[in-house]
Amino acid sequence: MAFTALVSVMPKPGVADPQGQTIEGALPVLGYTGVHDVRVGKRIELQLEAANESEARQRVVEMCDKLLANPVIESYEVTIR
Amino acid sequence: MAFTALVSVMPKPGVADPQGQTIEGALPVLGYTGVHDVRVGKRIELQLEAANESEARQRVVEMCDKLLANPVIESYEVTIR
Amino acid sequence: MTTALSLHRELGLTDEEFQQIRSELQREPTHAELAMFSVMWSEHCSYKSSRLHLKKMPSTGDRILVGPGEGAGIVEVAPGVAVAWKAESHNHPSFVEPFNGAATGVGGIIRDIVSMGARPIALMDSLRFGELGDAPTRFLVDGVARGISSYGNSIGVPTVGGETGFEDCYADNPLVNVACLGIVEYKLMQGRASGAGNKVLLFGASTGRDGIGGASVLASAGFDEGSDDKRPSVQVGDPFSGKLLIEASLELIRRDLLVGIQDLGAGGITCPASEMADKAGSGMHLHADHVHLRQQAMEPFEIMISESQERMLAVVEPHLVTDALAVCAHWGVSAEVIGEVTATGKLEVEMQGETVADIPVGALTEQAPLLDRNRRRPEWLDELQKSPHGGGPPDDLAAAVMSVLASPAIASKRWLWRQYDHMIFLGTIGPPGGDAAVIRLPDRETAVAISTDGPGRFCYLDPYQGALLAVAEAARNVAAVGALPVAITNCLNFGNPEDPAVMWQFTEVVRGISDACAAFSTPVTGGNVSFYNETAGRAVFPTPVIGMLGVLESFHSAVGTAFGRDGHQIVMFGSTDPGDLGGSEYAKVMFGVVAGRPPKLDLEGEHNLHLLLHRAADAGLLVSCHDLSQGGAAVALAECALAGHRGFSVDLSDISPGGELHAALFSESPSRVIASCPEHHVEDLVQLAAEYRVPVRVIGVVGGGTLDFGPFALMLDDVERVFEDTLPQILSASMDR
Amino acid sequence: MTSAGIVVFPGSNCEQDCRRALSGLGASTAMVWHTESALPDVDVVILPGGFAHGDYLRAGAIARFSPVMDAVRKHAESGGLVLGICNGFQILCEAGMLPGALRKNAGLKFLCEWTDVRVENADTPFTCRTQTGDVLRIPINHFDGNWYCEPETFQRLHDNGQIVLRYADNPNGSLGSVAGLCNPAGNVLGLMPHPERACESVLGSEDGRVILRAMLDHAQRFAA
Ligand SMILES: Nc1ncnc2c1ncn2[C@@H]1O[C@H](COP(=O)(O)OP(=O)(O)O)[C@@H](O)[C@H]1O
Ligand SMILES: [Mg+2]
Repeated sequence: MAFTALVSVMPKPGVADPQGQTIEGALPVLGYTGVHDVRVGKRIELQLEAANESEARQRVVEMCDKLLANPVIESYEVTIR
Repeated sequence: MAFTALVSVMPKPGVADPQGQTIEGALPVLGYTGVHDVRVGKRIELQLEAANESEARQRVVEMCDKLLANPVIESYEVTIR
Repeated sequence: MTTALSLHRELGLTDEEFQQIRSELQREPTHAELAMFSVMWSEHCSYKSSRLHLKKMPSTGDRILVGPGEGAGIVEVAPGVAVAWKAESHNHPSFVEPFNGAATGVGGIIRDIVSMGARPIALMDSLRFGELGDAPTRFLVDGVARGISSYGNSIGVPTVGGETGFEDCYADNPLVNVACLGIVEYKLMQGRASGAGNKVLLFGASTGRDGIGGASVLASAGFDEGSDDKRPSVQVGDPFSGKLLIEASLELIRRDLLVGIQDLGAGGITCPASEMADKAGSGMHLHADHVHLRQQAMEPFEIMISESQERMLAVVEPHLVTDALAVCAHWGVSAEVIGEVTATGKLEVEMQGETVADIPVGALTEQAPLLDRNRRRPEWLDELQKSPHGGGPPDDLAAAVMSVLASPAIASKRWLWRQYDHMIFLGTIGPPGGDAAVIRLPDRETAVAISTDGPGRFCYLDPYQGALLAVAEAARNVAAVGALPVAITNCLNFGNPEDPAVMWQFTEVVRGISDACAAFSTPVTGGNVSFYNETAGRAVFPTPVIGMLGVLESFHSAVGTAFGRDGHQIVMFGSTDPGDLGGSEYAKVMFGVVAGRPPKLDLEGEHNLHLLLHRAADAGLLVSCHDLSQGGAAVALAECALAGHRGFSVDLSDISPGGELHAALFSESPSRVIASCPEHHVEDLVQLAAEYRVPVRVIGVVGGGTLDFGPFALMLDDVERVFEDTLPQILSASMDR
Repeated sequence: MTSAGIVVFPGSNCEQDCRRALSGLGASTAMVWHTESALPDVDVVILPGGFAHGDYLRAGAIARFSPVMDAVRKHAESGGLVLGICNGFQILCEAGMLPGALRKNAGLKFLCEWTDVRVENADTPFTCRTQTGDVLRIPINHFDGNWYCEPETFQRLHDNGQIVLRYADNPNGSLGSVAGLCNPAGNVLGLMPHPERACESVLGSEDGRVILRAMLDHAQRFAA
């Protein structure tokens, strides 16, 4: 079966996020106040073949552990469709 | 009220995505076959104050148009929690 | 489905051109044929408005191995050592999408160099933006800088210098010109498709709908508007594929596997296919369906004109195809044989066994329209030239020097060049910050010096005179580091050629470049023309960017701008005309005036200065040397002091006879440099100057913590703060998307 | 003569500069393509700077899976010297051969400029020709040099003397101003500055030779 996997990889809490900070700093300049805790990460979408959803999820989780995320600084979340 | 906004910014369909292609090329080497259409974009999470959900959404959409996404090559999706 | 008649208009072809196509073919063109004609006959590919005039530029010389007309010009810089040197513009794409526009501009010029069999070893970027007051302009600057940085750094070619200017006229038409230097590694290649029966190899990135004509082209192909996937998309730079493409191409050349090679740029596959066949007097038969595609259901016309990046077309003898494919495979570069060379003199394209194009090669190349457009000197120019240059005395000289140093055009460009890898290859003897970049050739004593200059204001006030000054400044920058100027490349940025005034500016500039290059014996090795740089009827200043190439027999004799030791004598070569304030930075910064006439230039005197400096550097007489340009003596002296972290005291009171001190400080008279040396070298320098009939005088001495101009003095630290902090402060506001 | 194997990944771009610098110091060099599963007979291994696989996804994320990396790991485990410069450092971190990870520079800008780096531990094969506290002038050239690790890990690295080089003036936000660090055994060093770019006075500094020379000398003794 064909599945779509949506992976979001975000900087771990506590790990400084310069991109997020830069955006947070720029928003007020553009007139957007009251915005905080901006975090910037990656969004990865892919198609894969698998026998069933749980197998699909398991393979994508493996890919994240091995390649898509760096456990020292990033955490990830997988959604299968 | 306080809301959490989840924004995913992806390259528009048809726009070349060298990063996605390179990852797709690497996966088989790691033993992951049958994976295709890998696309890499950005995931942005932020907290904001707004009177209600629809106002929150509207403001985040504006931020995307102005700052978070590059309308020429990227499309975005906003989820409000 | 639109009819063929309106289709040609949507493709940007005139009715006359459409008739000409019909008679070339003796029938109605197919959709694919029309698309192929539209790109090959476009201004960008055919140079239809400029060809006639460019022919007049001097382009031959003992050192010129390959002149204009190939991927890049080739210059012999030492016996048996040849370099490729070429500039390209990517103005419009960079305005639409600064990051990718600039990045793909770098990729494009690099492939031009590689197509000659040369390894790219240095880049220079010449940039023009609107005034930095506007947020959109700051966003552009940031995006362009990141684009050049991300592509050039990743592909591993140092960006060693450039220039950056700010004028209102560029606000909606930024100029992004990039020049690339390469060294011929194994053998000189040329784009030739010789030998009927030889195979045509397309290698590099896959082909998508990148940068195809415009939405109308696709609409006309009967697409359903809704589907995003069908819209033409911006070209995205892929330095990683670009790097692999360089290595694969150079290895194919080193192993002698190619008959000919040409890069794919504007015009997609159609351009190299027709040009290589044309130059070899052969033909080509291509299978559009053998092209490796990135997107589904692409039409034949899209495949033929797609401008997807990072691709090359090569001609290979049949028995070498396997080896060639193996080389590409080693580098992870995909490659397909998409056709073969024929003797038909035609470019035939088939798709699924059906012929979609069958065009006499010449019809796409030589037969392309050649226009002698109307030109007329604009009425407003007399007014402008008659009006005063506006460079009157300031209330406060010290404050005036500070204001000019704080002008973004003058202030340090470190903010830009620290984002560029300018050190890789261990050849950058003269890094960014000096007059010209000095590049030691890999594992050799020989070095080359390169500089890009394009004084748009002067060309606006007087296109011919401005062009002379552009070539003169570029040559002087190269001579100031001790090199002998030998050849130029150029990028001519203008408005709409259909406007007689613009066309007049263009021909005047070409005349000026020709005269200056003849006088300096620096032939034109090639270049690029960018027209239609205008928005809402407002054109940019005529901006010819000159890329000068100079030669140093030994990198050891290279001279920098930094004052070296306290007590060294400061010498000024050349004479100062207090009237040379028209179009000066001083007049613009202090009084907001750009009017009058640009400085006068004595070609022979300028040339003599170059020869003198080359001799002096060779003889090791100079500790530092810096040419005078924007901002005049005040800025040049300040830059020498900042570079050397030591002050000076000078007396400029008598350098400009009959002039006031502000004129001596800010006049932009050409043919001048400021040098420093130990006392015991002064006599030799004076003798050399006499030999070359160049005016010379000692104007002061190096030392101390102040810039002492006599009547007033500035603290070195204050000057440094202004000079270094201006751009970072203004641009820190720019945002990363 | 000491021999150095320079590993070349697709997208590496400092391998020739490393070759020039090392031959300048009298070493013999061999380029090793990333698909090789074994190293030639070399005394030291260099992972040069560049953009392996375009630095796509993360710098070094894909390169660490190249077949040659197993051989590099074995070389290190058997006590051989491994030097990772810039992208090489990033690859060593991704491969887990060195602790921590390299994030985007704090200023979100690529930085190519001269830096002063202070030697924190002169007792490694790479720094044994310096004194602790010596300051070396070596240029950086990266977008991802902002090194990070968990606080407790940092303490451990500090106590083990694995923090070998620190910036005098932190250019990129790196935790503890770390510019270079080594494994517990001290035979694997990763650093962001480019010593090969600082081996000639005409280029601005010769301080890079101090590190490369020490590495070659030590390898020779080790071999003998
Ligand atoms: N866009 C740029 N990229 C790289 N270096 C630049 C750029 N703009 C200016 N520079 C560098 O800043 C220095 C000063 O530039 P410029 O004032 O144009 O020099 P000059 O007046 O001698 O032509 C030069 O060394 C030049 O290479
Ligand atoms: Mg100059």
